[in-house]
Amino acid sequence: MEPILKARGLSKRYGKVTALDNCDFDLMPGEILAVIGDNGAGKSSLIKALSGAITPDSGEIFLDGQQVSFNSPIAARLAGVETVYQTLAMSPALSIADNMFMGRELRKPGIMGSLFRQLDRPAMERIAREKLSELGLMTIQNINQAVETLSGGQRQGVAVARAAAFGSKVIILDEPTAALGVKESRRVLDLIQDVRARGIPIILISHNMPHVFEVADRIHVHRLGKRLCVIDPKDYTMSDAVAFMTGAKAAPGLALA
Amino acid sequence: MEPILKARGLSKRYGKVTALDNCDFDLMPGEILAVIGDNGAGKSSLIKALSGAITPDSGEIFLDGQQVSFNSPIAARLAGVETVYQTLAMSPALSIADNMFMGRELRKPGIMGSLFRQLDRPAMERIAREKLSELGLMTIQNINQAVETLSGGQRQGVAVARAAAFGSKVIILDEPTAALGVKESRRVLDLIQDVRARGIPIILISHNMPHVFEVADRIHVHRLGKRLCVIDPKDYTMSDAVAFMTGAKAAPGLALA
Amino acid sequence: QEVSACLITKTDTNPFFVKMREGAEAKAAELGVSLKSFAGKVDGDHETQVAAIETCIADGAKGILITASDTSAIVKSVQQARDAGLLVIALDTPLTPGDAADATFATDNFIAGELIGKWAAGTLGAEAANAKIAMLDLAVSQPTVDVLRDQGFLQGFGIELGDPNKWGDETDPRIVGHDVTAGNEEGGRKAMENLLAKDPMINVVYTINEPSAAGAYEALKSIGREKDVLIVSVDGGCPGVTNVKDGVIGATSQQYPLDMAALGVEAIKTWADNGSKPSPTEGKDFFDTGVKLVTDAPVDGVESIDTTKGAELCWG
Amino acid sequence: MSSDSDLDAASVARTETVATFDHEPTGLLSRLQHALHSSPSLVPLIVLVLSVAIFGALLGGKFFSTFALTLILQQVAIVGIVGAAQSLVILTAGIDLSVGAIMVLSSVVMGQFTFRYGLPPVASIAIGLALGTLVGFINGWLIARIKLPPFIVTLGVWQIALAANFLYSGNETIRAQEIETNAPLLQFFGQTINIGGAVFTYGVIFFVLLVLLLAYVLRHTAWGRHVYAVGDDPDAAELSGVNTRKVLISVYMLSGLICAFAGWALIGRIGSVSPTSGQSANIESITAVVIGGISLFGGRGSILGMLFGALIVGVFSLGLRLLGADAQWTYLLIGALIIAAVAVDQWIRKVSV
Amino acid sequence: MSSDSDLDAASVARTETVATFDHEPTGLLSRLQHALHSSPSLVPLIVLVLSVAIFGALLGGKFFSTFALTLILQQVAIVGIVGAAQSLVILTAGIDLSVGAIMVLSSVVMGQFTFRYGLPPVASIAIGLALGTLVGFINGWLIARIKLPPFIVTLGVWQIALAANFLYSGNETIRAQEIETNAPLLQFFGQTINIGGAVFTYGVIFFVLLVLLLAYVLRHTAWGRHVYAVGDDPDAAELSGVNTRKVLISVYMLSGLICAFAGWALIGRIGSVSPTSGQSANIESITAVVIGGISLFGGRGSILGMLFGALIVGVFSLGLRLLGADAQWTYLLIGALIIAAVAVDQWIRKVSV
Ligand SMILES: Nc1ncnc2c1ncn2[C@@H]1O[C@H](COP(=O)(O)OP(=O)(O)OP(=O)(O)O)[C@@H](O)[C@H]1O
Ligand SMILES: Nc1ncnc2c1ncn2[C@@H]1O[C@H](COP(=O)(O)OP(=O)(O)OP(=O)(O)O)[C@@H](O)[C@H]1O
Ligand SMILES: [Mg+2]
Ligand SMILES: [Mg+2]
Repeated sequence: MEPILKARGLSKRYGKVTALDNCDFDLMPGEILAVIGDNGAGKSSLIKALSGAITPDSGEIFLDGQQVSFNSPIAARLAGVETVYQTLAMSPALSIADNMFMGRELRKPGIMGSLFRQLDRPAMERIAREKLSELGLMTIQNINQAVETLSGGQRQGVAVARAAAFGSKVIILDEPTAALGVKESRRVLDLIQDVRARGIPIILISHNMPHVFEVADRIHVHRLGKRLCVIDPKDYTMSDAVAFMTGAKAAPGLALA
Repeated sequence: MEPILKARGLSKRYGKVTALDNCDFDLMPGEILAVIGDNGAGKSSLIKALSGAITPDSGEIFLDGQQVSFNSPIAARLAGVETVYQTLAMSPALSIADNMFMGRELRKPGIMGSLFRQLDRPAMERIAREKLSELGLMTIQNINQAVETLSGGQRQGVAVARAAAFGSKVIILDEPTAALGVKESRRVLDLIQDVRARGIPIILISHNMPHVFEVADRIHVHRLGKRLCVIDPKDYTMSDAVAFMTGAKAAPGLALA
Repeated sequence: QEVSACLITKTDTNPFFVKMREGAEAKAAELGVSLKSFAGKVDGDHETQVAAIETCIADGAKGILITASDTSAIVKSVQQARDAGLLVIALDTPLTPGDAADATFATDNFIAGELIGKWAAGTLGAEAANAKIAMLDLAVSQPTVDVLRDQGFLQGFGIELGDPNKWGDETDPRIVGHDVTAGNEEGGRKAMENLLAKDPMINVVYTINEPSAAGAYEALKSIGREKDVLIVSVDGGCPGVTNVKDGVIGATSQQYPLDMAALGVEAIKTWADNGSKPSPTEGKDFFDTGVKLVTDAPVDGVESIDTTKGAELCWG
Repeated sequence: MSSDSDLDAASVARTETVATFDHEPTGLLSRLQHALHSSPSLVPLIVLVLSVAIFGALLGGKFFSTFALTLILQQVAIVGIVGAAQSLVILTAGIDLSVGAIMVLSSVVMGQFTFRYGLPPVASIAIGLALGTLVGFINGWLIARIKLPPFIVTLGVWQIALAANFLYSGNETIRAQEIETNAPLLQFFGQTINIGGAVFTYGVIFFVLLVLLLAYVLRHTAWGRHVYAVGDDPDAAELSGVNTRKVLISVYMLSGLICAFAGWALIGRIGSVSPTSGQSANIESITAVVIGGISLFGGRGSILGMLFGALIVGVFSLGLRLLGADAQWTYLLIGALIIAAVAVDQWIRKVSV
Repeated sequence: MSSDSDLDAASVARTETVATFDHEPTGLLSRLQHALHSSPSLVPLIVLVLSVAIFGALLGGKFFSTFALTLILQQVAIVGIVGAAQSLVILTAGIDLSVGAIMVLSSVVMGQFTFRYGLPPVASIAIGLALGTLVGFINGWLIARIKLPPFIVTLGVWQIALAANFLYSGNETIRAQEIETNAPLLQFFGQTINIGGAVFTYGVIFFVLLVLLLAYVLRHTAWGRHVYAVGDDPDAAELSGVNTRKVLISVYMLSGLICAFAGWALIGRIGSVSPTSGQSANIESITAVVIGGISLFGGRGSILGMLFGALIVGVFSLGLRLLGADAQWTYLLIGALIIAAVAVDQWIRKVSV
């Protein structure tokens, strides 16, 4: 089977720091691929390169077998790759609904929408509220609240809801549950599995090994800016995975790659 | 025994949102108190009020039995209360060492320090490196790197190291392991226990129940802006705690309070 | 060896100084003098003028023609230039003290104001005692020309002056008010509107220059009072003279910047050739290039020329 | 804070809160504070009404005359049009120091192309408008593509455009009488209509319509929301799918175009074409924007606030003048007013801190 | 990015990297880019050297004379002193539009107190310096305590101080001769010393020493680090224990004091005390700061860069004047220079993006 998203030889340097060092990557159709690695291993840099948020110094990216070069997150989104960044990427002063529909606003039907280009606020608010309810973010008191007034976890919930609502080819989640409560984390994991059931593959970056081992089909272990190995969670224990990623144990041959 | 840090009737409103609703709080000497609660329950608001970062609309705070009213984080720090905020509170363009010693810089000995007020950079850099090594943040390549060039987890490590190095009466940690890797989280938990061993009590906000149940002496369950109950982790299971904080199960009478 | 000279004006955005520069350039080309021009950024920008003087010294110029934005502020730098062996000639306004420069070719701005003041008083006749006067000045910083013209006008009109070194301290009830125009149309219109709101029956308008007069006229026109108000001004630029002809402005005092500049360049050339300095007009401590009142409605006792003559002599 | 125009007040009220544990604040002052807080452009409106009332009480009929009141509108129209351009730019967390220069350069081009080259006025006006848009495009391109700070880019372009204006025009004024006879279209915005005794120039009407149109666009179209998002946090906007570059370039182009319109309106106001006009348009437009409550850090505020801000300055200038304050005192008091207006605004915003 | 003065280059080199997986970048251009990146004030220095070389080549001895070169220093000294004040403020992410007004108001007070009230010059100077500090304190208080935006506060204070200056001075100039005979101390900074043929005024020496002192303070004291932290992220600085208010107020007070010194130096430079001086000091000081590579968003840049920035403007102004360029062409070129300088700076910073 051909990977739906594939990268070869990605490199990215920041001044003296090498964030990506000739890194390869493969995401198979319909799978949940977890990416794990030490802090600073270059996981966020990898998914930024895949989603067009940074331009790698060298290397190639293929979507559905076609070589692509996303020069902006918009390009990636138009191609169906939706990302929740670690920094969440929301406009603090704008409302939750505005943020969820940023860049793909709905217009009113009829002349108000086509000629006067008026936004369909009621529709956007309704959909936004639905999506948040799916994630169980009921503690949000007002859909027109500015995002800056939300708690850290509430913000993360909104970002995840946005990606899940709009991703069509690939969804990338960079530590989606880091700031979430137990219940909310649970919902996000359920949501991830729902999305997979819809046939959309997911890249999940997380430091939470139980979560990773619960949902991932395969685990990409990242170390010192490159892919160390890819393992099947059924073949290894959590401690093995941690040992590989910290270098305490030698990695298995590039199994499953 | 008298609580070392005590609060009575704290309230804080943001426009229409009530973040703290007549909330009480007690921290006993030498204990690790975990604060758990849903996203948006008001945990961050509570510790911000305790550490002087926000001024509550009403309510009283007592440190060592003395009523205090911290009007700034500096006042709290001078009184020995050290905090790692969820937002980390670091100056992105400044170096790691500069950030660790922000507000309590070391001066050169002798006339260069007293008259010319020159900073003792070598000493500050040495200490900063030591503290980071204690936490095992060896992936940091350069102590003079600007904080903005660190990965999310590295930043969090620096913030925790800072608090642990300087806290003398109370240390408050708001989700200190949220962005940390498995290994780094482990170190932070060890560090928390080291600090307690030094006799300094700790307030730990976390969504990670295994972590909470591993280190906490008592657990403060926060719900809808106030303390719902305080439980002993030995008496209840993780699922009980989650059930209390989400309201799925009625809370026990204010046991242990 | 080639003779080089500098011209330093207050600004290079005011048409008056632009024409002065053109006059100097024409004369310099004729005499084979190489001329460099400098200007301040705004009226009152002494630092740039000082820097310009220093540049001329560094450049090895033989002489400097300068219209000082403050007659006393830059005397020290002028002295520095003279010490370095340059001939310094003040144009348009004398320095304070007058002998700070080697020579001065100037209009007497006070007299320029006085002429239009007398003309306005003469035109009104007995009504002058009940006049309602709007004073449209240049800037709140009150540069020297601004004060001289304003005070000259009031004196000529027969109003008792307060401190002659500043405007705005007169108590005569005939003055409705002072406002500032920045010397352009926009400012002229706004200042006029403000004063009209204060007293819509204004019938005499003094303006610092012709562009502000044109702006004031627009304000009057918008309420249909342009015919019953006397506007007087100073400068004598060609658009200004045309405006006198068209009845926009009643009378204006015409100056001769081209003459000043040409005379200045000649003086520097002469001095470079044989070391002789120009001498001042009889009875004054400067060489007066003269000022003439331009109007098509002459008044007895005030000497004037008509707009045809004025158009011949106008400077731009 | 989610609201950015007083149109918001309505939509906020419309939505049901999902879960809530509210107590209404008590005390009249804090109630007022909350009301004001929910619609930011209400503040300058109240300041405006108050200042009109105060000057009216002090000055009586002199101030409350149709003449004086419509005069204020005429006096602020130019600054207000430029302020609309400035508002757009400041909402993106930028600043446009070149507004005045673009305005005067465009008006000079409109005049000179008509009189120097004999083009029909309508063509000259089109060229002037195109030039303003072009200069705006250059600003936008340097800011969005080369990623230079707006302050610097527009500082540089300001100096360049102003110098070009003087060099090109040769400091020559085109007289009102000449324009009136040969190209009255240039003075179009100076024409007046009489609505129930009050006299409005087309310039004033254009100004008010422009602000209303922009308020609609900013509030109710995707482009408008993107302007706010870019001003709020450009990285986040980019990552969440806004084409920040396109938004920025379009904002600066629109700003340039509006300034060129201001240049046209300027000819209507002063009658003539004069290259020395418009030198204080920068500071005055920024003052209007700021008194109107738009944040200089971008992303917050409403363009209607700018309208009120411009009017407040107009009311104070004329009111003080009528009270007999001399020019220097007026200057001083406007300085104090700026600080006071923002201090009040700050007090209101405190609610959310 | 951690570095903020070229003193950094050394300290960076000193520390061992803990763990590293580096490859040195190849290619001459990118090597250069890296070198420049590690010490930001190198860029304006290189631009300065290049522009001196170019004008030297074009003008020869006229430009390369001790007279011309020391002249540049004299011509930039005032703007440079004000620029030092401006740098401090801009490092805190503020802006001070009142610098020029404080400067001229202080110089007027020094002059008038001596001549109008007959105080000994040293007392008048002390009062002038105290006044500058006081105005700075008012700025700082409004910004730090009432939390008003610096742009607005200093815009308002600028107008107030300038109007007060005109009102108080009665537009009266105190002549150089009078000062020279009765209060030569006022002209102190105009005195010259001759060092190996080159003539320096005390004003120039003060300027250079001031910049060096501030560079030391910013780099090597806790207060200096706090200035950067406040400019970088005020909330973070506050939470991590910096008394942001105190830092801000002290920065604005120091800025006011330095501007008052600039006012004293101004008397030395033009000889007289004139209330109309200094009207372009705002824009010029900001230009120097920006060409010197200090970020307008605060927290980044070095005050030494401002020194070079001021000199670059000085070299261009004098060079273009000596080449006989029309003043408007000079403005046009300085406008282009501002944009070009920042574009180069941006290219260098790209390394870290
Ligand atoms: N903008 C930048 N400038 C300089 N260095 C950077 C930048 N962004 C990332 N880095 C460096 O690149 C390396 C990889 O960072 P990255 O954020 O990809 O790590 P990560 O694996 O996502 O870590 P974490 O789990 O902590 O989020 C780190 O050493 C970091 O310091
Ligand atoms: N500055 C603010 N302005 C308005 N509302 C705020 C502000 N800060 C917090 N809130 C609101 O107060 C409530 C409590 O927020 P807080 O950050 O204390 O929650 P939390 O328990 O820390 O949540 P999390 O676990 O997600 O961090 C939330 O509903 C949030 O929207
Ligand atoms: Mg990461
Ligand atoms: Mg929180």
